[in-house]
Amino acid sequence: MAQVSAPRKFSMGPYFWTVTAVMTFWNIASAIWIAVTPLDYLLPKSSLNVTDRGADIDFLFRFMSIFGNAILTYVTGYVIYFSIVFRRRRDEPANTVGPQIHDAPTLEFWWTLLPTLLVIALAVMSTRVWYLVQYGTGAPGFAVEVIGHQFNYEFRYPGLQGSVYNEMHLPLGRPVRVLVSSADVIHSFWVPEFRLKADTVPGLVQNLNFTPQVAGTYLIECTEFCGLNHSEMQARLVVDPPDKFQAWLDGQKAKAQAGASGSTTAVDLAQSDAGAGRTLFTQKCAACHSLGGFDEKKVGPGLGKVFVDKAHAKLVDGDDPTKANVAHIIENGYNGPLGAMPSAQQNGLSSKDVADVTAYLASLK
Amino acid sequence: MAATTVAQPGHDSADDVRARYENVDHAYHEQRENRLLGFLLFLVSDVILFSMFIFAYCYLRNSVPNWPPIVEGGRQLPRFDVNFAAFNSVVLFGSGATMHFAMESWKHQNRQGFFRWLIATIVLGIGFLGGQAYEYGSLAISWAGSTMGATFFTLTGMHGFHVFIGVIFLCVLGLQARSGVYTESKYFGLTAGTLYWHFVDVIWVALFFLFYLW
Amino acid sequence: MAVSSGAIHHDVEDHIHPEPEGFIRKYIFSIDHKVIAFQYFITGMVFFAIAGLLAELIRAQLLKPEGAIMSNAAYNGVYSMHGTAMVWMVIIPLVTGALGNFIMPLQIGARDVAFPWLNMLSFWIFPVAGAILFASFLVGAPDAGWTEYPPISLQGPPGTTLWCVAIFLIGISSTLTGLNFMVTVAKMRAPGMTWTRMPLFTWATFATALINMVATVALSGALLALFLERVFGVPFYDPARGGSPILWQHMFWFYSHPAVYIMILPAFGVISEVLPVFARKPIFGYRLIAFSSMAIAILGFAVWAHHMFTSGMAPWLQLPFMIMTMLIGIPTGVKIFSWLATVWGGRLHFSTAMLYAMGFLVTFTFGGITGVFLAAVPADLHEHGTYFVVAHFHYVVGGGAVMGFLAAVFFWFPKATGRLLDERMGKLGFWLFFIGLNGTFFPMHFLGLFGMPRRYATYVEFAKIFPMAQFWNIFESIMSLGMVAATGLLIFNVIYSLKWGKPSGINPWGARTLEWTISSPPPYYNFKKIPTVLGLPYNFDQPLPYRNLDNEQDAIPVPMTLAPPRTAVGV
Amino acid sequence: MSAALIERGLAFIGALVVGVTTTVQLKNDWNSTGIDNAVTKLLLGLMAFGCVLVLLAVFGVLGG
Repeated sequence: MAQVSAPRKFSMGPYFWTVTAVMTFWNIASAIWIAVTPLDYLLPKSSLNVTDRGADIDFLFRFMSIFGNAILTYVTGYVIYFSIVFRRRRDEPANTVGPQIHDAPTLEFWWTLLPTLLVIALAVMSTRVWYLVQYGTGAPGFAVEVIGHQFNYEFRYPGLQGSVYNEMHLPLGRPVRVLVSSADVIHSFWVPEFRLKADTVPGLVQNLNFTPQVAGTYLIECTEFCGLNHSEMQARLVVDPPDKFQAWLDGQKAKAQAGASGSTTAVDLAQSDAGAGRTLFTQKCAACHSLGGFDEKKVGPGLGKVFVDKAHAKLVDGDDPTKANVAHIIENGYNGPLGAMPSAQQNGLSSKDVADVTAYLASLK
Repeated sequence: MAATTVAQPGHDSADDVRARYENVDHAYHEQRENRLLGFLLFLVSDVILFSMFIFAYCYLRNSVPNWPPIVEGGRQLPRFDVNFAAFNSVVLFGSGATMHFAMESWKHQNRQGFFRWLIATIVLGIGFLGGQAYEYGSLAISWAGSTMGATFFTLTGMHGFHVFIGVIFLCVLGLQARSGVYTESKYFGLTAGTLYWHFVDVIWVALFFLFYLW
Repeated sequence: MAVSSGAIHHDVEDHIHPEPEGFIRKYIFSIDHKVIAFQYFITGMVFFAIAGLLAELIRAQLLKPEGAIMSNAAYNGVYSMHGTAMVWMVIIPLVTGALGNFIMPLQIGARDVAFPWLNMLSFWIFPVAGAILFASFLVGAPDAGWTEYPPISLQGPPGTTLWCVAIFLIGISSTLTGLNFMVTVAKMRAPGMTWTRMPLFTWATFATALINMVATVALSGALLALFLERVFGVPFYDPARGGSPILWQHMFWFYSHPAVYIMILPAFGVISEVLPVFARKPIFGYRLIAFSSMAIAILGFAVWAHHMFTSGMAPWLQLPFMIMTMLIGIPTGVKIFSWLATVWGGRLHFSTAMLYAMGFLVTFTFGGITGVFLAAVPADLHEHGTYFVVAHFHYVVGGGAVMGFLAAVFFWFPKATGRLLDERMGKLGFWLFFIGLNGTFFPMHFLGLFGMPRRYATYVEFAKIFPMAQFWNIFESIMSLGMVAATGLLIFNVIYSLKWGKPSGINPWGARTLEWTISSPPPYYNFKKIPTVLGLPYNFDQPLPYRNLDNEQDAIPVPMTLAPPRTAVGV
Repeated sequence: MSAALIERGLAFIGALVVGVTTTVQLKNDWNSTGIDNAVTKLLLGLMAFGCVLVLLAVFGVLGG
């Protein structure tokens, strides 16, 4: 029967506190360094605060890096330290055993509590940023639509008939609300310098709220596999000063008018088919509009009672809910505090379709 | 412990071992415990399979403004006919009751009653399948036509398949019982069959509510 | 100590099945859990080699921003197959099928699993599924990644359908294995082995089996629907026909997030067995580790949607998933600290298994930390779908599951074969693997954060905004060869040691769990007499807590002295 | 007399019979032990609930 040398007393190990102190000093030093120096070594253009939300997200990265670095340092440091000081020496017999310690409740309590507090703090901060990204800072954002295609991006601007491709322009210093959706498969809209991303999902509209703070040209990339040329699906994003942006937008409008002259014929509300309208509604409108009351919002308000809603006697543009006015909104789109709705042309609705959808909505009583 | 009573493995023939195995009753009960737990876990996993598709059904149903959905051409699909489904459900539930009686009579050594009730169960089960077939035939919607058709035919089809397997299961059990596989004290197969059949009935309760009543 | 049994009481006259005669019954269609474990091991390693080769093709392609060796189409197929094969054909079968099958029944003092025939069936499904999966190369491999998001996977090449079939089959195999193991652990423990006396690897296997049995069926449902939609045009996921792509993501991740715990929990179990043995010190906080395994297994079902923060899920849904995800980090952290405390003050024997265990502590901790980075919704808005994610899960799976698996191979190989693996080759292999792993995946974090999306066959535009891109990709590709070398060395080591390895005897490491009390390799029936368990197997200064053992042996086993280490590194 | 009415009638009678018998059986088995009996009781209970659903459907409280 093998003898076992009596288990030795637990020793923390030579220089344990020195080693711990060194690691702690290193952690504090690097924490300060991470906190004060720009994160440009970790995130692109971090020191410029390209967008306000981006700056918030960079702050989260700072927080997580500080504590992540600390935890990693302690674990790695102790692994190396233990490996060196506690390895079995050559002169030690094989049957030496370590101290027979089974647990240390205080220790376990603290190393359960501290991480818990950390993640709670992180969760709280994340929630705030998440809310701002989802719902904006209150001021109605300038709404721009992004539509993913295999394999390029389409951009739509309020009041602009027709679309812009492959180059997105945003006004500097103005709250923006980017509405992201897709025409075919799932793509993604990612601007690394903005730290913001949303998948473009067909039949679904997501939004990102932020304010561009630095003029310049940035890269838009697709990060959700979308087919053969997924890796060639990029676009440019240009942030212009307001006047320059307005000039660009007017230029685009002029081009669109030249292109689409005479295409918009008057809507004949007399000949309309509510049944066809219902189909059109599910295909073209249901992604953003429910058939419930005004407040049952998806992206836009619910349209079930648009003609008969006492609570909202006026349409979103302030007109009376007559068929003509509703048709007018469907035809020309809408841009305001409630968001942006593309025009009939952008939605691929003929003037007959507009009449049908109007008739369908009118039939919901 | 009396470790010496162990026959040295390898030194005894397969027959000895098998004989010893079959004569030791606790060995059977141990087996039964394992099989019972295993079978129940199998039923659990089956429940999860169904609940995934039920989840899909609820998800798809709530992701469109109105249900039954509107298909190309603006036609809104009809609701399913409750009356016949209610009747057919009762047929299936009835088969559950008869199966329970079959098991009860077996437990009380009433073999004749067992077979009578078992046959009743099988007949009702086949009747339910017939009803399903009739309903499939009379439906206006198609499997691939809409999410409604997709979820309905997939779920009820899966369930029908389970009923079909169950019917075969019960037939096999009947034949085994006739050829004396099961005794008054050892009838795990019958227990499993009963559990399976009840399980199939209960799945139908959920489907009946989701598709016909909701 | 009183013998209170949580399990069925095995009497001494309990039956012993006779060993089957004939090659086929013995080695091909064997119902012996040990043989089946070997079959899993060999098949899994073959698929590991293939999937690793695919990984090297990926690395080769990325040597140049415009793509070095193949077309986009080929590249898409390659990375999709790499991911799929590594997850379903390599890691999961190896850690559950191979490790679980071999170790768990021995550790609980059982003669086999509860349903040996079922066990054989679940193994034989596995090579078939693998063959079907790789056959998809012949008809056009699936190209939408291992996640196969619709609608793109609905347009995917024919191989995508084969992909569905293969994964559906392997899913059935996993479910049966999980069911089998749950019953085995619940019902077949040796007398006296209460739940709180179970070795930690068995705890981990039980938790894994639970996930396997519950979650895998969910995947089967999702796959069935995808299959029906691809083959019969039944609308589930296609938005143009009323379906929802998000539905797939929910159903898929409801399985595939727990799946990462299927991969990592057995590794946790291995580490919890290896560290105390080579530190000659009890596992620290046994109950905490055991229960945190179960906590992870259960919480794991409530975090899946953290893969979908950018997918357009209802915003209010994102918060609970973020919080649950952060909370699940806590039991994991507790485990890591407990393992550190286990080696603290011990007497560390640096065998190869121990090296892998210590390496695991570092790499897995790092993977866990980046996991928290991904859990915070706003940060995830930046990281999602980039190489940061790739780096994260390769640290967790490569630096966690695979390192744990390799530790297990070096630890239990002597028990399985009666011979030790060569320690020098093993240690060299460890350093190759460890350095290769970090060199390959560490830079990926930065590439991702600076804007390199995953699943890109080319990264020309990215290279323009981040000039170092090509340098780091070349660096990674070179480093990845380290892991290739390590794998090759391991395979050679296994073959070499089978013939020329040092005989190990019953208990080379002085370990104390039940499998080390029977001869190596174990006899067909494992235990002549079912032993009685009196306590935990982790008190190294006390006599073994067993009665009625088959073999006369030291009451206090000691490690057979390996060549005394010159350095902690041990090479 | 329409088919619908016949179906409703049969469903009504059947649901009553099955529901009552199931409930009675449930009551008889109530004290039985063992995991299989426990599960059986659960399933019987749910079946009785199914019969209630059928009755509600027959009287048009649910569905239609």
